[in-house]
Amino acid sequence: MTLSKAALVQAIDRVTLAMERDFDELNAADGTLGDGDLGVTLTRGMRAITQLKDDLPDDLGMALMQCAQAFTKSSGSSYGTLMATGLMSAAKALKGQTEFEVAQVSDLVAGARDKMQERGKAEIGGKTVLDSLDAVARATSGLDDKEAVASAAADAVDQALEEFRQKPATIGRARIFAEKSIGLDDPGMLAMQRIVKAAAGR
Amino acid sequence: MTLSKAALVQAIDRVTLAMERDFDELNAADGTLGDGDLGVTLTRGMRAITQLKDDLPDDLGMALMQCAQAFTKSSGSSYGTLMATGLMSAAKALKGQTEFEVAQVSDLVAGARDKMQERGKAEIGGKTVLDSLDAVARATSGLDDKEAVASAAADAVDQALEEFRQKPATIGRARIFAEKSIGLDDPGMLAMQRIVKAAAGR
Amino acid sequence: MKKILNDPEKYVDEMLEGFVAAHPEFYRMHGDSGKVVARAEKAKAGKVGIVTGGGSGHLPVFTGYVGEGLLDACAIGDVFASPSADQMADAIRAADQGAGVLRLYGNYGGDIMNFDMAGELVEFDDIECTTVLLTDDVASAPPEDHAKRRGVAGMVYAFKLAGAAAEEGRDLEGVTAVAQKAADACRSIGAALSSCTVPQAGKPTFDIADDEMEMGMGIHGEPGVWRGKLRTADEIAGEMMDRLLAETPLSSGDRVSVLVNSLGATPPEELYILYRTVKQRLEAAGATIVMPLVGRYATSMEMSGVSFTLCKLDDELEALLKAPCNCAFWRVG
Amino acid sequence: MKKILNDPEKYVDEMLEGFVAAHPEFYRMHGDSGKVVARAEKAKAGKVGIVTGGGSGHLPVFTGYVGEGLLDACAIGDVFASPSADQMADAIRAADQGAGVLRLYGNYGGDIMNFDMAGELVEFDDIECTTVLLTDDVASAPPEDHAKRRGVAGMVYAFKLAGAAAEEGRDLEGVTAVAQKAADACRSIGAALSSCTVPQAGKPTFDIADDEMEMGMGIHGEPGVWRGKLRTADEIAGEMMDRLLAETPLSSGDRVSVLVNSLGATPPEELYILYRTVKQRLEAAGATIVMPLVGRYATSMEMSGVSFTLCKLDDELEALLKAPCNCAFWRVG
Ligand SMILES: Nc1ncnc2c1ncn2[C@@H]1O[C@H](COP(=O)(O)OP(=O)(O)O)[C@@H](O)[C@H]1O
Ligand SMILES: Nc1ncnc2c1ncn2[C@@H]1O[C@H](COP(=O)(O)OP(=O)(O)O)[C@@H](O)[C@H]1O
Ligand SMILES: [Mg+2]
Ligand SMILES: [Mg+2]
Ligand SMILES: [Mg+2]
Ligand SMILES: [Mg+2]
Repeated sequence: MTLSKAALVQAIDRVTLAMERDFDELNAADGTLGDGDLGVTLTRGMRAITQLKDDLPDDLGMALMQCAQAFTKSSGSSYGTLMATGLMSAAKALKGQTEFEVAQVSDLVAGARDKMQERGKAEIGGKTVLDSLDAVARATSGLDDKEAVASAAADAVDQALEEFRQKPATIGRARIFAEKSIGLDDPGMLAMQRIVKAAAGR
Repeated sequence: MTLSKAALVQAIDRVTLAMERDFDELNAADGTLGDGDLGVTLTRGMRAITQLKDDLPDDLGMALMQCAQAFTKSSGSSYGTLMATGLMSAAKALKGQTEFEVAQVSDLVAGARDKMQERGKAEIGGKTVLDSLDAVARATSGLDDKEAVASAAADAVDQALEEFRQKPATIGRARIFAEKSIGLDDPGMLAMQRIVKAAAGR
Repeated sequence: MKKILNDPEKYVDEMLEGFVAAHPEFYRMHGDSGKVVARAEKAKAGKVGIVTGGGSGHLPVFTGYVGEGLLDACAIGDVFASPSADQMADAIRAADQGAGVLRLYGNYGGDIMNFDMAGELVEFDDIECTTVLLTDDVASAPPEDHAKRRGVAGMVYAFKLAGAAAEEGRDLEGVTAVAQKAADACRSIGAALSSCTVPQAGKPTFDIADDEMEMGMGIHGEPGVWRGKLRTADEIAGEMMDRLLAETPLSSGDRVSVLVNSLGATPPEELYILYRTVKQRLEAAGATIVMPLVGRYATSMEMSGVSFTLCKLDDELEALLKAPCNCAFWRVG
Repeated sequence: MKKILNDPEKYVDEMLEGFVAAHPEFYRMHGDSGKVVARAEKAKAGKVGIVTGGGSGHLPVFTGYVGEGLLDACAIGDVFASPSADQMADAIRAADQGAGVLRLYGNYGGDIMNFDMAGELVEFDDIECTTVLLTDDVASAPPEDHAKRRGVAGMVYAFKLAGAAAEEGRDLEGVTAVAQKAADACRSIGAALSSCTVPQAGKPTFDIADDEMEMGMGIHGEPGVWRGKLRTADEIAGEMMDRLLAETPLSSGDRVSVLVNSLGATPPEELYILYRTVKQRLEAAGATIVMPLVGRYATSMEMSGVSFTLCKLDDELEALLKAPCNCAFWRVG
């Protein structure tokens, strides 16, 4: 089963809408222990990508590279930089391809997770967006069907949130309030839940 | 009928209490078209006088002069300066006396009014504290009985407020809002109503 | 009350104590009233003295502008209240170097009465005094009644220009003439978005809704010309410039300085957004902007809002504006 | 939202446009990203460059401190958001005079990731880069985790001290060592009384009751160590000094500079009231106060609150602190 640029553009539309919808919620989640800009970061980033979407090249690698750059230019917050890093990793993997195998999803997500880890120097298990991606990579491994991948990814981000809620933050602004963060969702994981579910059409 | 320092001290107590009571009201009245400090001016001034009151000399002129200086030191707002000027005028008139005739009240008030007019360069009829004093001076003229003077003065400040309410302000900060000031009491006249009535035990 | 203080009654005394302690190279207390601030080092003998005075709550106005090329001394009252005549007389004495003293201050009743009394007091010391009043707030009376207008941020220019003239060695008449020329050259207008709180009153001087603003408001919260919904920066700056340019017509070749001033809480970020329109309007009129000032020069504690002041310059005023000055808040040259 | 602006999306661009227009003698835009500010006149060839970067909304931090004896260039992001790696790389190129560039900024995740990326980008230009991070906020992690701490107003001292070392002609290693020494010498703590509003978020970052304060709050509204009823100025200053002195023990003969900084809306009047206690505590410890700074040096737009920074000095740092510097917001010498 393969997907092409059309599927990417549709996913962009769904994620953009979801970020507009969750703007206040993500700002508020980030504001509890951070600086309250996560909704701003994500709506700006997705708006910038939306502006490009009609002119994206068919080469999926080049298309994702342009998306990554749009994110970089629109926001320099931690999350924006990490998103750009992850997109760039996927872009490199898909360079020269106009289609990609659904079975590649797990590897693409795992690759993004690794590059983002290198950039941000956080540990897996530290209650960050990395853990959501890690859960998605593991849950989708070995799956080749579009709907199966979508469902597995959506469940994985939900479960990751559940699993980490009671753990303390170890990275980002919230690390300073490790105690207070127990019982609160990590805003970046929350955002990734919304992104993955919107991309998966869930 | 004569009065001495004891009467002055009692009047100080009553006026001080009245100013504490009317603190917010006078600030608010002044805040409508001015800077909102009239209650502050008057409580500060009366507190300063209260601190002196047990040590006031029997010479009424010297006693009033100390009261005037207390007002000057405690506040430099327009009203504080005018009050000090009026008190100084009365002080000069009573210098060397330990008692004063109730029949003198009208002249003392008129004298204060004139000195305050000289200092502030406002016209009688301009909707200021001068008009309240002018009304008191006229209403108490020829009266020799303590209660009669007190009643006439109290009525006069009430009537002055009524009479001037619909006129425009011509002086002080409120002059700039002559139109808006129509229908509003001049804060300085309002304050003088409270002062005179408290002094008169009304 | 979102203020950091101890006893409201001691607000000004404690403020002044910290003020002179923080900047001993610039300021010292003069006399024993605790309300008169003078230059740390007296100006040279024979220099005309310049004093000002008024209520506290406007830093850097008034005390902040005591310094070389600016003021010699200042009497400072309670928040928004005039200092007493005695204190003003003390300030005049501190400023006197034998060449007379200019009283340069804003058109407020309490200050006038007290500076007049102070002048009567120092007559005994044989100090010659002159007076120039600032009446720069265009929102506070129509042009034909300009003598009734309030003095606001224009005094920053008046202090600077008269201060430079005095430092240059001009005599009392000359310094007074410059001060009057400066006062005549300045027009200001303010707009407020929120009130400040007088510490002793304990609550905001006026209420204003979260989405409202008031155009033409005074520096103590005196009402302005309209109150309505908060507009955009470009609209606000446009209207303020309209009102100033109506009274200071500019044409090609004119030189003008402009002060874009925060009333306190409004951050410099917003002043710079406004300055774009200010500059564009002045340049569209053909004028050259000389030494624009953008910052907090005359405030109302934590009020949010802005004022603009235009100061039209000729050769003399331009040279005086560019002359050196130095205090803890402003340095030129 | 009590803010004067046009489109929240254009807040930073319009702010920077007004900023360079108001102070052309100090600042110019570099490159075409519209987010890099450099000195109007390049420093002399061979001088080590110093760049910083971070989110907007802290004026005079960051752009304001570009100037002689301070920074060479600065990349500035959206409000409270890091600039991009590209912009930071541009700033590094603007700062480079052939002697390498020090990246000197606060310990925030976004800034670190982007400055690291920027460093990778300028490797192609053969620009040697070093990094020093400010971690001065004692409220943001215990002493044993000091590397996790946020950078706040201490960067003002770091900019000044490293800037003076670079202006003196020291090499990259020397300037970096001074910057690290300055960062190690600084400890800060803040207390907030009200939130600011990020223009694009449109509402205050946090809610706090009218009679409440928060001790230890960060410069972006990050939570502090306790929230409670508003205390008196003496109590607030006392607790802040306790927390700072616990980490910077002072004894007789020590020299220290102190920054009493407004987070924005808090007026200088209140800073001076606080400074009394600061001075008394430092002098009680036997220390000599060198060049105290009282004012708005590192802000969060219209937030009300204050921060204190202690910077312990030795002969080298004292001389560098007193060396000349000049920008639109701060001048020494
Ligand atoms: N170094 C890091 N590594 C991985 N994830 C990180 C890192 N730093 C932040 N995050 C993620 O980003 C989220 C915060 O993003 P954002 O609000 O953009 O940060 P900031 O405003 O502090 O730059 C966190 O909840 C976390 O999931
Ligand atoms: N020049 C004047 N002559 C007479 N009365 C005056 C004058 N100026 C002010 N007043 C009176 O004082 C009142 C205002 O006093 P106050 O609040 O102390 O003024 P400010 O705060 O403006 O100094 C006015 O309501 C008016 O009655
Ligand atoms: Mg954030
Ligand atoms: Mg008043
Ligand atoms: Mg007043
Ligand atoms: Mg951020």
